[in-house]
Amino acid sequence: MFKIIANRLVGPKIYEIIIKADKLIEQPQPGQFFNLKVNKLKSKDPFLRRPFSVFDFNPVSQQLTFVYRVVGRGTEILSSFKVGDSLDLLGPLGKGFTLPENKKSLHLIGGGIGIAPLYYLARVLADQQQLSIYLGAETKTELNFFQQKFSELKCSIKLTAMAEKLDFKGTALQLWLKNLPANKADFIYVCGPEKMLLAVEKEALARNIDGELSVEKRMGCGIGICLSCSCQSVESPLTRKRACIEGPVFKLGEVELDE
Amino acid sequence: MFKIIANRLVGPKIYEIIIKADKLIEQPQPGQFFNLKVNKLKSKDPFLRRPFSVFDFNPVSQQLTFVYRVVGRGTEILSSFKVGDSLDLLGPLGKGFTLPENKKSLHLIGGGIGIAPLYYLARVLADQQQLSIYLGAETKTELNFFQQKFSELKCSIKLTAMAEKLDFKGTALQLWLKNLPANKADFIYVCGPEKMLLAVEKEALARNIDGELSVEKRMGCGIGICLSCSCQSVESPLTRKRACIEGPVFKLGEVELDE
Amino acid sequence: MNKQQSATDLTEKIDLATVLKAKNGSHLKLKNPLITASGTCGNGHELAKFFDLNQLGAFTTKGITLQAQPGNKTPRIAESAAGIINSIGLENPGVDQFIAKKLPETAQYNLPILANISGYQADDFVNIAIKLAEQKEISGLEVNLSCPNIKGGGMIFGTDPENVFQITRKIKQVYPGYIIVKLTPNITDITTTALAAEEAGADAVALINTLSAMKIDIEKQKPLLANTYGGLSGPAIKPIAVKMVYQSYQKLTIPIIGLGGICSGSDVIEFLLAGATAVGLGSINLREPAAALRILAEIKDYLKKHQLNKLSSLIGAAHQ
Amino acid sequence: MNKQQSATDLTEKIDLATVLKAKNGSHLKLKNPLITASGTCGNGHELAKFFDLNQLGAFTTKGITLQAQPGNKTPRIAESAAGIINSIGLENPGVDQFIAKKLPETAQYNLPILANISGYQADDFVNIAIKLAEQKEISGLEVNLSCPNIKGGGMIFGTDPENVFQITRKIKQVYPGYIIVKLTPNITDITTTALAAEEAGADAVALINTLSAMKIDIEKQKPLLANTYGGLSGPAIKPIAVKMVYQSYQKLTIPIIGLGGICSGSDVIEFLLAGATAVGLGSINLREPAAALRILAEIKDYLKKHQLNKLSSLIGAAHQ
Ligand SMILES: Cc1cc2nc3c(=O)[nH]c(=O)nc-3n(C[C@H](O)[C@H](O)[C@H](O)COP(=O)(O)OP(=O)(O)OC[C@H]3O[C@@H](n4cnc5c(N)ncnc54)[C@H](O)[C@@H]3O)c2cc1C
Ligand SMILES: Cc1cc2nc3c(=O)[nH]c(=O)nc-3n(C[C@H](O)[C@H](O)[C@H](O)COP(=O)(O)OP(=O)(O)OC[C@H]3O[C@@H](n4cnc5c(N)ncnc54)[C@H](O)[C@@H]3O)c2cc1C
Ligand SMILES: Cc1cc2nc3c(=O)[nH]c(=O)nc-3n(C[C@H](O)[C@H](O)[C@H](O)COP(=O)(O)O)c2cc1C
Ligand SMILES: Cc1cc2nc3c(=O)[nH]c(=O)nc-3n(C[C@H](O)[C@H](O)[C@H](O)COP(=O)(O)O)c2cc1C
Ligand code: FES
Ligand code: FES
Repeated sequence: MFKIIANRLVGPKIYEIIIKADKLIEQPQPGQFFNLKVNKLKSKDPFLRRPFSVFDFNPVSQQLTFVYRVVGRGTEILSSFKVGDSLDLLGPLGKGFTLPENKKSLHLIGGGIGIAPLYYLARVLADQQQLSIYLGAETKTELNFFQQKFSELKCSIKLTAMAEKLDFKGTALQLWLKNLPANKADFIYVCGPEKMLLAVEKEALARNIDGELSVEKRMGCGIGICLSCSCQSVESPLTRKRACIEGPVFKLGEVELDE
Repeated sequence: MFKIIANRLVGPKIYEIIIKADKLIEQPQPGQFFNLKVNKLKSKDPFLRRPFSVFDFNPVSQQLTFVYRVVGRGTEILSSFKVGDSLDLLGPLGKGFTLPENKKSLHLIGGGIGIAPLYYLARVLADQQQLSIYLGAETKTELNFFQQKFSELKCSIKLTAMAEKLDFKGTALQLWLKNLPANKADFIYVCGPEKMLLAVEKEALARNIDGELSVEKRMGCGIGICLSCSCQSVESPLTRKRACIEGPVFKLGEVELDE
Repeated sequence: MNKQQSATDLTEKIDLATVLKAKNGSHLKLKNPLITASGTCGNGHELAKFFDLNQLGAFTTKGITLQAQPGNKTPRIAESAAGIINSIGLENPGVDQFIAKKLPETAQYNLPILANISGYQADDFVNIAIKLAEQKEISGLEVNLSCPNIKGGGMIFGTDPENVFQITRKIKQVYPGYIIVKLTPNITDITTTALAAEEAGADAVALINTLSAMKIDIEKQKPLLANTYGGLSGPAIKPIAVKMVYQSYQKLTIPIIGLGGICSGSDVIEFLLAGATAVGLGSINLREPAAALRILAEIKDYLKKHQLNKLSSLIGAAHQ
Repeated sequence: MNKQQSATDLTEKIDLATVLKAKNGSHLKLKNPLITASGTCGNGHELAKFFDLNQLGAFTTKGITLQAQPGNKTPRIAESAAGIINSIGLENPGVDQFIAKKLPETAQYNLPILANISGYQADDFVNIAIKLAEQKEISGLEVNLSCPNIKGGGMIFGTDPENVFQITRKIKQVYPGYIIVKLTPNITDITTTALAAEEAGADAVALINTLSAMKIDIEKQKPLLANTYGGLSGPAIKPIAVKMVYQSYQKLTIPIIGLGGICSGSDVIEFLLAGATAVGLGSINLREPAAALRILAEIKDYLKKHQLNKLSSLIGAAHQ
């Protein structure tokens, strides 16, 4: 069983939840996710689990952290869970980010709550690699928590918001492109809303920059049995890739981003 | 809103829950009930409320007590509610017991969890009236809590169980009948399973003893709008009485006990 | 019990009115889209203890039959996941007693009253309609061609388009007022009966009644409801109801009253977007007697958030 | 009926075995009544990470079509109260690839495999059946005459008894093994199609597939599923499924596989009492991959509590 040891507001409708496993869990890779049961007792409503990417993991203390935004019924219930409550979760699930052997300059580009999985990735990479982090959101307050966390790591970080000027005013993509001439990328990692993924992918491919992105598909099971999360491969419409098994991390240009 | 200030096990699967109202609630009559919402947040399952008779009420502290047995999903959820949680309840609902003007000898006959509403009735009557209490259950442990509570009142109390000999071994009806020659009844109050109500009613009417009983009908609303709890009046099949409005307390011989 | 205060919204300039208007010109104007669903709102005064009934768009009575009916034996209600299964079986005092005793009670509210009528044969409907035609307090009939709980009647009418057409037409001939035909979802294609009602001159249809269902008591090893079968209602059936409204909207020219599992303002919006002109609140009243007030507030919040000042602009909008 | 004990229960002396046996003598023997429902259990190996698949009674494949199908666009899944709405749309690699790649994977488990087949026209079913007839690893076909998610096919077959009869018979002519016909609940009277399947020689029927349903995204003001409509499954539909099984049990002589919203041992018992000989576990696998194990334990607890040593004695017991 998993016990909740923290569940606190860290931004506008954004919560950090920390869970402690009482038996050893498999070490998640950055980009992998867990599927959380968001109801108590035997209530059958809501019925499905909710997927959340690993925000952080400590193998010694067996502490697992997620950062989530309250957007609907499931996340609202999750936010009401109290310290000491136990949580039913499945994972780690899916395929995470590829960790580079000897890339020189890695760029992490995150938008909105899509920033969450990039923190664990950055933490795992920060010592060996040269990281530049580009984060965007609607408002500055959405970024405060992330800024604080990333700034503890060895990496360069630039922020942007739609509503106010930080290092920049605009999208994470625009921020990244603006800095690209000075700061060349060997490999990028992208996470955020599908629209953003699409736009970043386009610009990156046009510049021959290789990288990976993490998609958010509505999931039924998270374990590959229902085909809800099926993505069409760019090669052929009949080659399908399940976001929960072959993803959620895909290579740039690997699957159609159609939403 | 109503805050839970106690919710503790007092017998085999039997719980006492105490609720404090933060604004004045109408003083319930003995035999009236409340309809409790047994889920949290916006879960739509279980959907219906659950009816429970008032076990006790303190108008000064505005504390309301129910005693319930865990029998299914709703009561299981209720038993998991913690001190400090708030509870959504409607009431007081229904028609309670008639309080006698100047009856000499009142007998209260309760079976199983049906004993619950009789305690509040006994507490209200104990000072003015001469009360004899006959309580039965499957086992002695089911009666312990009730015995302790009733014994604080000014009344005579006799217990019986099916599984072991207390003052008697058998049903509450048998216990009552055995004592009847010595202890004449002017008016009886009965609560328990429908089968017991039926049996007691028959014996009482045969002896021309007047009284009231409280029925447990499956309820949809508890407020008279759905007709789930409709009882057939003994007078005529077309005269219907809603257990939640015209009951749950009825005169002996007033409605068909058909379950 | 404390009666919640009704919030008057004169200042807000949001127009919640909705008009159930048919091709033929007949119409029923409601100050908002919330109608109590038949059989889930008693006679009015029970709910009026919890909120000001005049806040509703309209009130629908419990099903009325020609003769008094005792209804089914109890248990008449069971619970399922996010739903309830009922087999009340049309307990009611018959149309004459309804007119004499119940109607005056309900008529004291300043609300359009819709009389929900049921029958065991076509003539029953006609005879009830004749009697109700004389009652000025009634704004229209809701013809229940869908109750799954009475034997030999209800359900059979509602699943055959020809029958729906015939009964609707017969009622139309004797009843000059507004006629809503309430249809059963226990059918392969509900648009067939909806179209039949429209062709026969119905002014509106109400979709949906309950789905035929049952529960077995695994301890007693027999059906839990005394009547064996019952009708499933509540949130469980909402996706089925929304689909039937959406699908019927594409074929009908008369307005649709949508119902089935509505519990919130969002649910109401969903039905309106699917094509309903008004909605019925059923099972939710059993759980939360003052739900209508909360739902009204939630509808207003939605309209404000989306900067809409007329609720009617939502009707059918999901079809674009 | 059946005296053999399931391997895992030798000590407990509780016999969970069930035999899907038709009048005509054909039968399928299962060590327990739990069958994975088509489309909710992948290829086997995904669930096998969570429990020993050999604990199941049988395994049903995802729907197979003649040609490969990409399925519908995403979003393909939405949630409703105690239910889910899916419009996967039969994504599958086609029967040839199924035989070449998928079947060997599933066949490594020691389980009867039921191949769920779908088509866009009668000949599709026949052609698939011919190919599958050669596969020894397959214990039977489940003919899906009920998928509401493909246009021009599925649903139409399943709602017309004559069509059900014709397709079943054609398949029967080319497929010598066990044939289960899976029927749609989107119909006025499911016993008409169930009887048609029986008359055409089906060895069993499976009741029910999903109910046609939809959800509207009230923020985007359009249907949430890319495919507009989907099929409702999960606990929400259980009372409808139980009723259809109960009702069909009174008319059929062939066995019924019951499914729809099963989440617990109690749910399984309810379907057995209603008349199912075996049951399918669908949506619950999405929520709880190892549910089958818990459910098996719950069934045993029930049998112990009721001092029954044969599960089969429960079948249809609610009808007495
Ligand atoms: C692999 C993966 C990783 C994710 N990681 C995070 C994370 O770290 N932090 C975070 O805040 N969110 C994350 N999300 C999104 C998160 O799963 C949804 O916000 C959440 O499921 C919404 O649930 P709800 O009940 O509050 O919303 P509702 O809208 O009520 O949910 C209804 C249904 O839709 C699904 N759904 C709704 N929105 C989304 C969405 N954006 N993506 C996928 N499914 C959705 C729900 O799972 C549920 O099945 C991730 C999604 C995926 C697929
Ligand atoms: C007026 C009244 C007063 C009651 N007072 C008490 C009390 O003081 N203490 C106590 O322990 N119980 C009391 N009951 C019974 C109590 O309401 C049920 O035990 C409880 O509703 C069971 O809920 P569940 O979800 O645990 O059971 P489930 O079986 O899961 O419930 C399913 C449905 O059946 C209904 N139901 C099940 N059993 C009963 C029953 N015996 N009576 C009525 N409805 C039932 C539930 O309300 C629910 O709608 C009273 C019932 C009534 C009608
Ligand atoms: C207890 C109960 C009684 C009902 N009685 C009637 C009735 O008399 N006439 C009728 O047309 N519908 C009746 N219905 C059906 C409702 O009016 C409504 O169509 C159905 O419940 C679906 O809406 P809901 O899910 O919001 O409850 C009844 C429903 C319930 C739950
Ligand atoms: C995601 C999903 C995919 C499904 N795919 C199929 C399918 O390919 N063929 C089929 O006959 N039924 C399919 N079904 C229907 C199920 O097999 C089952 O009949 C239905 O979901 C009801 O059972 P449940 O409520 O336990 O899920 C699917 C159901 C779901 C939820
Ligand atoms: S979510 Fe079910 S297969 Fe990916
Ligand atoms: S419970 Fe609804 S009328 Fe009594």
